This record gives sequence, structure tokens and C-alpha cells, in this order.
Amino acid sequence: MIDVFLAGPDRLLPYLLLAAVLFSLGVVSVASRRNAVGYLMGIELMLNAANLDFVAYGRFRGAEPAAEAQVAALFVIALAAAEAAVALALVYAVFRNFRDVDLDKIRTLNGD
Amino acid sequence: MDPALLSLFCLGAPLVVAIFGAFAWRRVPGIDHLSIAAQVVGTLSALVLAVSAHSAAGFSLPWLSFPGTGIALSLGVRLDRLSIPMLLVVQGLSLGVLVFSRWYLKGDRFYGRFFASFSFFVFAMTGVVLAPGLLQAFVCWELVGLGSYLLIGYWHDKPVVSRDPQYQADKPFFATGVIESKLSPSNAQFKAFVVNRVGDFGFLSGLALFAWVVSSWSGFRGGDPLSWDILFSAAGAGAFYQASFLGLSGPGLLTLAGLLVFLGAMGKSAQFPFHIWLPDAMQGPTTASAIIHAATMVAAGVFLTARIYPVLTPDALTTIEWVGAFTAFFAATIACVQWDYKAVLAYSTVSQLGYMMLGLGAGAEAGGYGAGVGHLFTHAIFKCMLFLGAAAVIHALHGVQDLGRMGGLARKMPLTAIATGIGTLAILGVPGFSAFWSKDTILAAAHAKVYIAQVAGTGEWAARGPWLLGMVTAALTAFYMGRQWLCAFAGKPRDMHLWEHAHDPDKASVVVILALAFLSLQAVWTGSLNPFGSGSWLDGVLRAPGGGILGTVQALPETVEHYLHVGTMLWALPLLIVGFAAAVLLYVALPNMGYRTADWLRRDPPTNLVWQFLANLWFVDRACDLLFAEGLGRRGGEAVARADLGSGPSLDGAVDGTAGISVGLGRLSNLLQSGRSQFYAGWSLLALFGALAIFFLGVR
Amino acid sequence: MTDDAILSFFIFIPLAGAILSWVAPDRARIQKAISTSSATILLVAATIFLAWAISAHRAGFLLRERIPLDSEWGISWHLGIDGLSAALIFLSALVQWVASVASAPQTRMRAYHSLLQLLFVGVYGSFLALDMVFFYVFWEIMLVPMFLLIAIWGGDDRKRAAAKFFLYTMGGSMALLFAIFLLRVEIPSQGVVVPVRSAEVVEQMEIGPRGEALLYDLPVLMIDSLGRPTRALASDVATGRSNHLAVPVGRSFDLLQWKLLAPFWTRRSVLGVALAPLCLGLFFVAFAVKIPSFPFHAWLPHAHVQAPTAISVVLAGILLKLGVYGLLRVAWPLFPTAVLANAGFFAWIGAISIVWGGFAALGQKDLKRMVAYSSISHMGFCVLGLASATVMGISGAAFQSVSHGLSASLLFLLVGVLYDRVHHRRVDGFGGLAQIMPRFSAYFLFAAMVGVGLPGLSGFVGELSSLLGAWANAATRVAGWVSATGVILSAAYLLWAVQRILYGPVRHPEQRVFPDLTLTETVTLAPLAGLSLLLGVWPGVLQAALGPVSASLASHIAWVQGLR
Amino acid sequence: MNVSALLFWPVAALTLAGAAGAAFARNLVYAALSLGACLAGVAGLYLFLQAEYVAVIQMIVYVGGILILILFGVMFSRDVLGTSSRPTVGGRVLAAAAGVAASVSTVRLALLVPGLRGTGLAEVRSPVDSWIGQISTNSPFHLGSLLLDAWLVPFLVLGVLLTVVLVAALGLVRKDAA
Repeated sequence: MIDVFLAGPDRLLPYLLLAAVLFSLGVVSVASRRNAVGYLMGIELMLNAANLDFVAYGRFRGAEPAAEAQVAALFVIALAAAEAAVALALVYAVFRNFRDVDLDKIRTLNGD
Repeated sequence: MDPALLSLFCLGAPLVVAIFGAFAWRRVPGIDHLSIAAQVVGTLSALVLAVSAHSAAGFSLPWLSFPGTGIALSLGVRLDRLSIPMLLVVQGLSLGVLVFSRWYLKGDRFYGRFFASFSFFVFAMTGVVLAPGLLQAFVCWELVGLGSYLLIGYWHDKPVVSRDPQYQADKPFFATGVIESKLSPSNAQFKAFVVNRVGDFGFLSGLALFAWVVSSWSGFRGGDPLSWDILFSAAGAGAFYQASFLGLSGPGLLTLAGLLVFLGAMGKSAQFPFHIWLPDAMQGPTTASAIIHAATMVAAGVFLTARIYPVLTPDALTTIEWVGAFTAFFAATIACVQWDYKAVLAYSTVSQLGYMMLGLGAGAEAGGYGAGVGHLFTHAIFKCMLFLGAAAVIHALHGVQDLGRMGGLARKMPLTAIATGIGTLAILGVPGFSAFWSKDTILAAAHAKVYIAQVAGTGEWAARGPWLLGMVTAALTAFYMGRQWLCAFAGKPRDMHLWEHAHDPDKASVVVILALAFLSLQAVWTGSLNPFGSGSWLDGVLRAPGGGILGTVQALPETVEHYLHVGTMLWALPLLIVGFAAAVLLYVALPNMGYRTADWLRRDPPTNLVWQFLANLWFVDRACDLLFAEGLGRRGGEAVARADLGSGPSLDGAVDGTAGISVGLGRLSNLLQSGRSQFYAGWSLLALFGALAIFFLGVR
Repeated sequence: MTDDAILSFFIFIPLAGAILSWVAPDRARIQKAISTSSATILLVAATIFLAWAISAHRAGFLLRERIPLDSEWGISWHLGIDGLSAALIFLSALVQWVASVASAPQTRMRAYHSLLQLLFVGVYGSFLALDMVFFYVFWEIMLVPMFLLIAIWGGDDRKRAAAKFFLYTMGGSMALLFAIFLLRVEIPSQGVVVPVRSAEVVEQMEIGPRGEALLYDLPVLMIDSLGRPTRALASDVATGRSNHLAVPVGRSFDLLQWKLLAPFWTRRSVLGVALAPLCLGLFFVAFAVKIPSFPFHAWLPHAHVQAPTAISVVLAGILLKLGVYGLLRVAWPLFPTAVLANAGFFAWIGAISIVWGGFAALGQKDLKRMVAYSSISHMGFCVLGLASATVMGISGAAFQSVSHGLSASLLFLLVGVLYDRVHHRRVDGFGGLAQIMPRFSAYFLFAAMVGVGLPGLSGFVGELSSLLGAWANAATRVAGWVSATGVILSAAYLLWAVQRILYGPVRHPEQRVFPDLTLTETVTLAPLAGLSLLLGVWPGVLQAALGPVSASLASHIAWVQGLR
Repeated sequence: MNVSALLFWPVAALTLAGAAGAAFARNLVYAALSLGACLAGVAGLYLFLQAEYVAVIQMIVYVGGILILILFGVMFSRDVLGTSSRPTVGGRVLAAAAGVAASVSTVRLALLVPGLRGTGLAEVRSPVDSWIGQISTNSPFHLGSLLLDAWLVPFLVLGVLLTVVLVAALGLVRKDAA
């Protein structure tokens, strides 16, 4: 473990572990937040974890960093931006219709 | 002309009428003439075939083929010494019944539909008779089921009899044992179809079993594994030794296959416990009962059993014999206490079918094949005639079927009385009438089986049982059939009002009845009157088929044969006389003694227990209704429906509750039902990552 | 392989129709005209293709078109039609036609009709796609329109039903995507050379410019006695000079190349778990949800009961068939050994679906829900037949799919007819309709008999073949025997309903005023009924299209099994 | 032991802390802010991975764009006042379970994958100090050429998507949309 600590940034494992924890935290907030925006934040966390994995694998795959990985990361970032825009537009629309973004109040999914 | 092509007329003519009638019966009045014309064509071609065709002929066309396997299921025509006479019987009787129906159903609200459905039924039945293999037998078997479905439910708009004032007014004073709250034409047609389907489950399984064994047989060279030739030769060549299923192989497997198919035959031929549909089927028009539930359709089961005779193992035959014997006895006992004219005939039909099975089950070397098939033909004719007579009586009495209100009809409708009398004597097995020959042959065959068992020193008592049952049944038959005829036609009229208006049917119908009565004379079959010249033709028909596992049958020595026949006669005739004497004594010599006896039987213990037992049809109907209709059907269905989609803990809930991976906690499902989207999210995330975690932890 | 894009029209025509409906004015007549005419065009095209398939009577693809899109991942626009897909596409076109004639949305006709056609974009795409990426894409395209069609135009509890449908199918799609991903990454970058069944080469071979044999656009190699590969010429293959043939397969999402890799998948394992059973399981879940077979069926009753009539027809007539098609086209060819190893399991799944669905149908009070459960029961025969992996079983499953498409559509249309009259579907709410609506009753009895599997009608052929197939395979025999009880159950629930609805005295006098079938209703019912009669009397006509494909698949499975 | 290790762990700690805050903070404003911290930390990690360009983009798009959007979103909800609607007990249990499952699977995978044979993923790469200041294959030029060459189609698709998304967002927030 100590060598992991010392070699820190030069190994793959720490990044992967970091990404894992980030991802899990994202899952937690997606599952627990009752607020649409909190929900969104959880998703962002997960996306970042995925990105981190992308770039880290790309870095440690060969001697030289793989640019494809970073391209993929860029794509994800762009998609995240788009998704955030739509999500917040939705939140706004919902807010205007229901005067509230508490998902518990919005139960039309089961028709009652 | 090629006989095979000629036989297509018997198939095609009724089919054309049926298709036309299905669309046009409301608008076009002449359907009855059309179907009669079709039947004339069919009957004539059948006659030509019977006279001309001496060797087996036929053809078959591929119907459904499976590339790469060589299996090509096929339909077609098979003419041989079993199918040709049966064809003649079916076509001829249908013609007669159609002619009779024109009078019987005149002015009925569904008049045209009867003839359309009837022609369809004849087509289907002909298809069964001409089947070149097990597949077509099954196909047309089901179509026969549809035909009878349509004919039983002919008056589909009638209510259940418990709500039918007409029925309540006319029903016999004594219990008939039917479940009145459930008996109606539509219920009867449903019951008939489903009960038959239970048998067909066996038929279908047996068919599949045969198909598998034959097509996987090393000697299979492509073609239709279910066609009689390939099927029998495969069984004969020991294909069943090459396959094994549930630990069965060789004869055991063959027995299973044969009995599975026989299950279908039990369904159609109303063998115990599948008989329950037949009495209900009397809700249909009496003329329909005459052809379907007396002459041909119920005979289809016997016909099929005779067809697959070459693959029936001794064990299978013994089972068949017992089933038949018990059915014969069982139905006869019930018929003794029925006061409904048609019900008596219905149960006598069941009983006679049991006789045929008993005969077939006796085995080839005991002469059982010929006995069963012979009785199949004779019974078809006189039972059809008896039902037409019943139709005449019921029509004359404006729908009254209660034996207790008839009597003395012989003076009002003499011709019907004569014809029906001949039929009764025939079914009794009085010398000089057809069944004397056929039924005695059956009993002789059963006796011969006992003798063979004695000689072989194996299972003598197993063989003696059916024989004894058959003997007792002979006496019972004499009693209830005599009783029926005497109650209806002899003695003094019990209901003057009804009696006044009684009359014979019109000329054509009378001709039909008398013609059938004439055919019920023994001489027509074994004697000089045989239209096909001497008994040699008949012997040809009745000789057991070779092939299959049967090989060549060596008949019993002449002397033994003779001794058995004489012995049987010596047994049967006295029993017959006793039974008939009892009937005369109870219902003619001492007027109303029958009623008193019945009353006495009904009222006082212990005999009333017997009475209850018989009057409730041995409680078989009620048991089946309780166990299957109510229990398995209704309750079972509701239970499964609840378990699947109920509001309480159910499969649906469980699957919901875990969004895919079923943990089966009904409560969790309710949480989810609240529709909180992040609960959905949480659950699906948990499901996904839980699965992944389990997966990855499992990885080494 | 052809470069002309005929098959693409199956996808672009409904797409164009969808767009047209969206821009066209929101009036019922115009909208119905648009979707009906696009359906008619497709129906004509599909009929031509089916006729071609029947007359060609071969296992190979009649037509394939392939446009490589991405060399990096091996994604290509790859469509193909053979006997199986021709039959199912014909059924789809027929059902689309019936649905667009029968559907009468009260509100938002624009959205309704364009969604309906968008749905069929997904349907035709999934039936034609031979590239797993596009297969998945079309598979997903189907979900959203169906979800909306139920959620907007459905009954009172429509939202919940739609949500349930969506969750189930999304769960299935997850499994599908995961499996596709797993398989794709398993292919080594340098590719693999796999042995190939010479019969398949003969069936599917195309001839390159210099007379060399091409299989699915890949070169065919002859392996000589010393194991040296040489390019095989078409003549070599045709004359059968060499029966040691191999094909070099590279990285791609091409379904046909994945099929060639079947011997390769059996050897692979991902993180210590055997690949073939894992992915077969994932595929089976994905497709069993659609079929739907026990225990993934719980969405169907909700969806059917809530969906409007025309949508129920599409759902039962087509969407359920996609599950069977997926198993036939994807799951079974890729993992033969795993299929044979688990044949008993799959057969029991089918048998349980048959019996469970039958009993559940027996216990229903709601007519439409009864029909829904009968669908579960009938589709069980497809799973049973497939499990046996015999020619009879496979062709039986395909045949049963088509036949059930006809019978279920008939039944749902007829239930819709009743619902239009009284606005309820309770079985006990009717009685004696035979006296009031004779033509309706005739059709209803006919449809019931198709469902019962009466010989002479299409239902019988599929059930018979599936049962024969199940009996022919030792692993599935007992399950097949149990499944045969389906013939009792189907007769029980269907005819019980028939007799309670049609027969007996008229129970509700106010129903005496019901009109019999209108012209539109007859027009939608008649072709379905006629077709199921034709297929029942003369199954050979459809078998000519399905048989060779089934035989090829069966021998493929047996061959891969033999390699081990 | 090199200098970068000393910088690495603080950055990692910042990222984790930010993520935890984003996940658990009652007040959504705090949550959003700590999310920003987390995003910045991730950008730092990209630097350690020799992905400067991605790091920059991360800062601009995420921290500069998305985070602001999110803060706007927070404004809509009544959590501005600091009163937060707490998750229900069921929700908490569910979230905890899902989180545990997720962390177990992902951590297990992280520990598993680098050990796989054939992938040189377990090796130590050139220390960070050694490459500071030199141009390598992942220069913006290189990335750009990749985007316009091998990844052209996806790139275009992405552009279309962004356009559609903007239009859709506008459509959603139009006054008469409701």
C-alpha cells in the first residue's frame, strides 16, 4: 500500500479507486436526492468518474498517452453539457407547471 | 374410374355444401336439398367402391414437410377392407338421417344451419375413415369434434334447463341425474368439446411419440412417419427397441404409445370416465344424436382402435378390454333407472361402445377384431334407427321424452313401433337379428380369451372378468331396452291427451326407418340377404389385419371356435330371457308395477342407497364437475390469475418490487407503486450494481 | 451483396410517412389516408418479397445491402432478407395495414399516426438489420412510440401500464446492450480464422470479381491436408472439392460474422465466466421480455388492457414476434452449444408459460386480459419449439409466430368491436350475442378456433410442429409432453368465453340494438381470417419460406456442437 | 518518491471531499459548490494524467458552464432558503444499499483489471516530473487532427445533437410551452 502511496500519480490504481468512489457517491445521490437538481448532480458525478477512467486507462495503456481516450472524454463532457442544459430546461418547465421540483409531488407516472 | 378418386366424391360433395351453407344458410332456402343431393352422390360412390374395389388403394399428398429431416406429413385417401365398409355406413346413414331431418326439423328457426353443419360433420367423419395415416386421422378427428360442437349447440339460444319452463314441465317424475343448473345446449357443446380435448391430449402425445420413434428409426427412409404402412412396418421391425423414454423401451414404449392414442379413442367413444359428455350431448336435435352420438362419431374411437390394431400390444389390449367391459356394465346399470326416452338410448350407446372395445380388446387370435368391427357396423345401423324412432316419438308427443307419460303408442304409430321393435330385438341379441351375431361374437371372443389364458396358464382371471361383465351386461341390456320399448309402445296409454295426437312420421321418414330396420336382420349380414353375396365379403372385412407386431394371426381350431360360440349362446340366451321377462313383468303384466318398484326402491333404505347411486349416475358427473370444472378449471384459474396479477403479493408485484431481479417481497412492490421516479432509479441501480457486484466478487 | 438500397425503403417509407403525418393537418381522414397508404405500399412490397422467398425456397439471403460506415468499430448499415424475415415482414405490413385502418384516435391524430409509423420504422429495421448496432438502435426505436401510444391514447390506468411496459423492455434492452458490448470486445484485434460449415458456404456464397468465393463479404479459405490456407474459388466450393473451409473474421458488429464466430464464442470466457452461456442468458432475458415468456410476462396484461385496440393488435401481432425473431436470428445461431446444453431449461420455460398462461386466462373476468394471457400461452409454444433446436421445432416456432400474429390480431379486433359497442370488456357483461350479431359471432368463433389450434386453421400447424420437435429431442421431451396440455387449456378458456358471450339467452336486452360488424370492421377482419384459413389448409406455402432457414439453423447448431 | 506525489494526494482528497459534499450536503447550494470543488479536482487529476487540454476544457465547460447552470437550477427549488426536503427512510436505505453495491463492484473491478495479463496496466509510467514542458502525442494539435479525421462522423453528430438540444431547451422554456 505504501508504494502505492509513494508512486501515487504514476500508477493506474489510485485513479481507478478514486473514480470508483466518485461513481458510488454519484449513485448514492441519484438514489437519495428528492430534488431534481440534486439528481442531476449525481449524474454529473458519475460522468466524471467515467471520464477519469477513460483518461487514466488511456494514459497507462502504453508508454505514450493515448489521445483517443481524451477525445472520448471530450465527447462525454460535451454530452454532459447538452444533458445539463436539457435537464435544467425540464426542471424549469416542471417548476412552472408544478411550482415545485420535489419529485415526490410529481407522481403522474403511476396515473393516480 | 380410379377408386381413390371416386372416394373423393364422398369427401368433396358434403364439403362443398358445408362451405356454401356456412355463408348462405340464412338466405338460401334449398340447403337441405343440396346436402341430400351431396349425400346421394357420396352414398352411390361408396356403394360402387364397396362392390368394385377389392384391393387396397389410395394416394397421399405431402401437406407439411420439414427439409433436411425427410419427414413429409401427408394427407390423402386410404381405401381398404376396413375403410370401405365404414365409408358406406357413414354415407348411407347420413343420407337416411338427412331425409328424416327434413320432416323432423321442418320450420325450425335454424333449419338451414342444421344441414350445413351436418354436411360439414359428414365431410370430417369421411376424412377420418379415409385417413391414410395417423395425422389425417387426428386432423379430421378434431374437425369431427367441431361438427358435433356445432350440432349439439344447434339450439344455442336455449337457457339452462333449470330455467327452461318447457323442460321443467316435461321432465320425468324420477330423477335423471343431470345437473340441471348447468345443462343447456351451449354448455353441452362446450363440455363435449373439452372432454374430447382431454382425450385428444393423449392422441396428440401418442402421435408425437410415434412420429419421434418412427422418424428416428434406423430404417426410416423419409416420407410420412405417421402413414399406416410406414408406422406399422417400423413397429414390426422393432423401431421401438431403438428408442427409450421414461425408462420404457420396446414393448413397454409401444404400449404407452398405443394407450395414448387410445385415450383419444376413449374420448370420442365415450368410454368411462370420458362418457360424461355423451348424455349431455342429447341436448342437440335428436336426428343429430342419431348420426353423431349413436352411429358414426362415437364409432370413430372404435374405428381408430381397429385402425391401429397392428401396433397394439397384448398389455394395451387387456387394458382396452377392461375399459370396454367396465364401461358396458356401468352404462347399462344407469340405463336401467332412466325414465327419459333419449337418455336410455344414450346410455345404451355408451354400453354398446363398451362392448365393441371389449371385443377389440379380446385380441386377434381370440377373434376379437372381427367381433368389435362387426358390432361397430351392426350397432351403427340399428342404433341410428332407434334414435330416429325416438325422434319420431318425441316429435309426435310434442317434445315429451318421459317414458312415464307414454304407453300404447303402438296403436297410434304402428310403423314406428314395428321398426323400433326390430331395433330393440336386434340390440337385445335375439337370434335372427344382427346383434345376435355380432354381440355373441364379442362374448365368444372374450370367452376365447379366457380359454387361451387357460391354455397358456397365464392371467386366466384377468381374462375372465371382462367376460363375466359382458354376460351380466347382456341381461341388463335386455331389461332396459325391453323396458323402454314396452313403456313407450305397449300397455295402455298413461297420458291420453298426448296419446290422442300421436302419429307416424311422413312417408319418406318411415321408409328410412323401415329400411334401417330391414338392415338390422341377421340375414342381411351373415345370411342370404347379404347384398355383396354370401358371407365371404363379410369374412374379408372382419379378418384381423396383418402387419405391425401382429404378424399372421392363427385362428383357434374350428372345434374350439364352435364350442365357444355354442357355450356363449347357452349362457347368453337365458340371461337375455331373464332380463326381458323382468321388463315384461314389471311394465306390462303388472301395470304400473314399474313405478311402484321404482318408488319402493327410491324410498326405503337400504335399497334407496342403490337407487341414489344409480340415479346420480354413480356420482361420476358430479365428481368430475366438482373436481375439474369447478375445482381445477374455475378455482385453479382464479388462483393462478390472482397469483399472477393479484392486488396482494403476486408475481407481478414481486417482479415490480425488484425491478427485474425477483426477490419476491410483495411489500417492496407497494413502495415502488408510488411512482417516485428516484425510487425506480434506486431500485434499478441497486439491481444492476448488485448483480455486477455478485458477478465480480465471483470472478477469480 | 447488392449495392442498391431496396431494403432500406422498408425503413424509409414509414419514416417518410411519419414525417408526412406530422406536418399534415390534424384531421382524421387525412391522417388515416396517409398511414393507410404508406402501409399499403409496404404491404405490396412485402408481398412481393414473400412470394420471392416462397418461390426461391432456399436458406440463403435473397437480398443483402451493406454500406460500411466505420472501419474503426466495424459498424455498417447492413440489411438482409431471407425466408424468415420475409414472412415476418409480410405479417408486419399486414398488421400495420389493419392497425392503420382500424385505429380511430379521438385526439391528436397527427401525433398518433406519425408515432404509429415511427413504431414500424423500428419494426422493419429490427427484422432487417444484420448489424448488431443497428439492430439495437431499431429495437430501441420501437419502445418510445409504443410507450407514448399507450400512455397518451390508452385507457384509464394507461400511465402505469405504459411505465411498466417501458421498465420491463428497458431492462431487457440493458441486457441486450451489455451482451453486445461483451461480445464485441471479446473479438481479438487481429481477428480469428474459424472453420465454416461447407453447406452454409454453398447456401450463402457470393462470387467475387475474380471468381473467388465470398461468404458474408469475407473471403473463404480452403485448408489443405497440411493445414495451409488458400483462397477458395466459387467452383471449388460448388463442386465440394474441399470440405475443410475456413473464414477469417475480424472485429465488427456484423451479426452474420458473429454467427460464423459461433465456434469461437464457445471457447471464450470473460473474467473466468464462460462467455457463451453468459451472453445467451442475457440475450434470452432481453428477448423473453418481448415474447413474453414466464416469468417476464407481467407487463403484457397491463399494456394490452390499457392500449387502444389498434395498438393491442400491433403489440400482440408484431412486437411479441420480435422476441422470437431475436432468439432465432441472434441468440440461437451465436451460441449453439450453450443452447443445447440448456435445452431442457428453455423447454420448461416454454412449458410453464403455456400452462401458467392458460390457467391465468381461465381465471380472467376481463375479455381483453384473457386474450393477453392466451398470447402468453401460445407464444410458449415458440419457446418450446426453439428449445428443441430441431427442424420441426424451429420452423414450428416461426410458423406459430405468424399464426399467432393472425389469431391474436383477430381476437383483439373482435374485443375492440365489443368495446366500441358497450365500453366495457367484462365477460359476464354479455350473453347470447349470436342472436344479435351473427357475423360477429361467426368471426369470434373462428378466431377462437384458430386459438384453440383446430386443424385446418393456422394455429394447429405451429403447435403440432413445435410439439413434434420437442418430442424429437430427448432433453425437451417431457416438457413437450406437459406442453401438450395446452390444447386442453386453450379449448377451455377460449370456448368458455365463446359460450358465455355468444350463446345462451340474451342476458342484457339493451344489447339487442347492437349493429353487426360494420364495413370497416369486416375489412380489417376478413384478410386475417382468410390468411389463417389458408395457412391452416395449405401450410406448405409458408413452410417453403420458413423450412429451409430453419433447416439451415438446425444443421448449423448440430455442426457447431459436433466440433467440440 | 517525487514531487508530484506530494501534490497528487491533496488534489485527490479535494476531489473526494467535493464529491462527498455534493452527495450528502443538506443544502443544495453547498452541494453545488462542493460539486464545483470536485470538478476542479478532477481537472487537476487530468493534469497528472498528461491531459492538459481535457483539464482545461473540464474547467471551462464543467466548472464554468454546467456548474453555473446547476446553481440556476438550485434557485428554482425552495432549498435556496436552506430548508431541505430530507430523503425518506426508505430512500436512505435504498441509496445506501445501491451505493454499497456500486462501490463494491467498481472497487473490485479497479483492483481486478490492472492485474490482468497482457495489459501492461500494472506498470509504473514515466514520473510526472519528467515530461513537464515537452510536447507529446496528446497535444491539442493532435487531438484536433484526430477529431477531424477518424472521429469526424461522431464529431458532426455531436454538433447536430448540441444544436437540437439547444433548440429543444428553448422550446421547453418557451412561455406557451405549458
